[in-house]
Amino acid sequence: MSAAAVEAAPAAPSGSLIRKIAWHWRYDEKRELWIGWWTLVIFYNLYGVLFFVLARTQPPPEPSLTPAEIVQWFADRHYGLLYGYALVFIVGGATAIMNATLAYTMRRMSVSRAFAYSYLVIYALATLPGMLIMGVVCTVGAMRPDRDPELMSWLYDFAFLSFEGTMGVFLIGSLVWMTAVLLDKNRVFPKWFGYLNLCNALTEVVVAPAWIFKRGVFAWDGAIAWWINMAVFVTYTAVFLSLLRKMILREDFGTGPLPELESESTGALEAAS
Amino acid sequence: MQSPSDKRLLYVWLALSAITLAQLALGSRGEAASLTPNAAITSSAVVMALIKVRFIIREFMEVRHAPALLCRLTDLWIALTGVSLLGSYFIGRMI
Amino acid sequence: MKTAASTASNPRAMARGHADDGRFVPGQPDMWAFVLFEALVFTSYFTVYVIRRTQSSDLFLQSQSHLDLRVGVFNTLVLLASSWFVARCVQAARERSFRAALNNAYLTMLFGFVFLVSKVIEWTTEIERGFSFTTDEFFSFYYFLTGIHFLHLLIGFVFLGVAVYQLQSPARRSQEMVETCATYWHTIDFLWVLIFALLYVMR
Amino acid sequence: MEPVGEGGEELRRADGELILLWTLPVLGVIWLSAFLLFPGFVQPMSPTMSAEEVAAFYRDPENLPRIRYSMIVFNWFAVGLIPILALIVLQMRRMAHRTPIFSYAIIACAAGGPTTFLMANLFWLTAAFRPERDPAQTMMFNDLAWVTFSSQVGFLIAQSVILALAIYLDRQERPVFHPWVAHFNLVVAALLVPAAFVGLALEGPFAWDGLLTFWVRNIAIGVWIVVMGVVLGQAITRQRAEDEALAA
Repeated sequence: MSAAAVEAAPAAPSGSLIRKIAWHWRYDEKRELWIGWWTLVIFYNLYGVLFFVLARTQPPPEPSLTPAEIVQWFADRHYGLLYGYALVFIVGGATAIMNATLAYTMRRMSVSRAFAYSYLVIYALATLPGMLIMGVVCTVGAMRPDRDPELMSWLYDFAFLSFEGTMGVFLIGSLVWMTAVLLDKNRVFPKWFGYLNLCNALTEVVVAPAWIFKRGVFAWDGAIAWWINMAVFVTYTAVFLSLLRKMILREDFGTGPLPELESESTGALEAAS
Repeated sequence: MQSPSDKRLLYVWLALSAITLAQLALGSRGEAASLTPNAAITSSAVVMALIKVRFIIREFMEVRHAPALLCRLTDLWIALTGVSLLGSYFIGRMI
Repeated sequence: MKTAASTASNPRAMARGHADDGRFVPGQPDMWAFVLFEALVFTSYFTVYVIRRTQSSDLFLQSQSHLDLRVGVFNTLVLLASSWFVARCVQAARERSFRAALNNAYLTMLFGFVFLVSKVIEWTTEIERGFSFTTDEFFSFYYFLTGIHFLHLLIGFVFLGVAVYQLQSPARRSQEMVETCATYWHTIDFLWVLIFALLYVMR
Repeated sequence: MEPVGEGGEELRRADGELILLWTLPVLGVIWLSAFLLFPGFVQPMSPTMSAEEVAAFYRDPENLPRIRYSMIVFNWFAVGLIPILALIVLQMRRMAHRTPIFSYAIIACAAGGPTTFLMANLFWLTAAFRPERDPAQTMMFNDLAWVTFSSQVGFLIAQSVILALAIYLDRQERPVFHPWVAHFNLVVAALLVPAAFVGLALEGPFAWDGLLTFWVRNIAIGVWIVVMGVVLGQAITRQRAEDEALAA
């Protein structure tokens, strides 16, 4: 941490969590960044809980259900869907601060502002088809269990296809981030993270068959279109969260290269070379 | 005009192509029996492919001059791929 | 041209200023992280393919017999050749014969392009014969694996473009960048070697 | 000619911002008229209506043109709020922050609110396009419209909370907005929360025609727009005065 951050501020208290937070709120120069980082960590976990545990729409059900089974599917998780997505709607806007924080990393790079702005707008757009439409459609499906099964089937398809099948925003978004990281001379992120963005972008290509297949590994619940992609996405997310934390620790609010941390433990491959 | 390293690369490429042609021979064996599963052909094909992969990584990608860690990681991946491919083939056939 | 090679026991390490024991990571270590990660993703695709295949081996074998093994062999030979040329390109650049390096890079592109064209021809032939992405599970995998590989190859041309750009001007010529791009290209090559064995040869 | 001076340019810029701000009352009148014109808002449609009743609502020759024209007007002017949000972003840029994260976040929110409203708007217009459709289908579009309209408070909540945070952290002698604006934004955010639970009940305060989901939510949004318009006007005027003083 830069010396300026601690200047003229009393030492950080070691006491209770609330006192620590109060200290950071008052004196920590990096509080905006930390607000962003904690929002990312808390809300990614919260979304996980809401989608996987409460609404139980992830891992996704089979696309090949019959209309009668779909009605049953909605009935089985009636309150889960309604409460789960209500909470998603309330906290859904948190994505704005998350994406703003990630866009800031690009602004801190030695690249054009265009990268930060395009990332910000692309991911702001992504929230809608990537999350909210599914919530609305599942809510509509769950709120009237006696609806015509054919219409329920349409709602079911639309919910999952909009959620799984929204690809371009994440594809282009990852590529924007990748290009920024690879061009950057301020060492905001290591180059391998740039390449990891490419891996993530490629998984968005692999999702495409979900629009075509109703069963098998390429369907929206399939081993390739869902499970492997999810594994890549979770890795990617975990990686950028920890890299972002490191970046905030290194941040000096300058315009040049970010300083390395004192106790920087270099990557395994680099250490070996 | 050939430097020693160029010659070495040429031999590697010749070896890789030779294995590929061996795979061609392997794959065209028993036209009539091509519709029955054949564990011997499958195992040979996979093993030959993995040998080629290791050749490419070691020679073309110059991992033989790389630190031990990279050598081990790439070998680990090759082993992992071999085990999962052959393992899922043989276990899958039993199920 | 060869004098550089004979001046030290390991000229590459000297040129790159690497560790004392002469060992070095070719290209950016970062690219190796990508290679290993992407290779793991492909291993998982392959494993899913093999498992699915064992579950309906008759269908897979039946459909596989509609592929032309010789086309696959041709593809493989072409891609192996392109890999060979890019390896020669790295070698030449290291020995500072940039003219030769550029020529080898162009040959790599040429063979890569031949691969792309032959793949497109193979696809159109199969589609004309009535085998499309949705025909059956084997062909879904066939188009998926060859398609995602094709995409990687297209991205590979971007990397080759970077390598050529690096080699063209004396002001740039970063050996590390050339090696990084070559590493990516070899990765597509060895992934194809596996795809070839799994789609065309195995039974 | 060259040295027009910073002040001169700033002056012109603030004028343009004031013009954008003055579109707000005009938009307000348009929105209010469209709101009153839509027959489903004045006496909000009940979620307990049967499919036949919903279909009859759209088939009613009294209602149909009013549904269509009001929603067409909304379609035209819903995004009119975005320039106002852009003005808020510009004021946030003047705050004593170390990073542009908060203003970026408002940009990310800016399109969200109007877009979710536009989706609801499309569902209403689609329902009205072929009122002779099977009543079950009309009802589904009607449900989609109302649930989208009512439940999509996420961006509005985020907007208010982020703005409040930004104001609290704007530590300078004369902060851009008074701290009460931050408190006010937090209150508005809290009032919007119940609307997200619209799917849970067909009757009562949480239903889409209920006290919390319809009246509290929409009045909170209306008051937010008015209050933010006023404080924004004050901030821009003050900025212009400061710039003039600087230029002089």
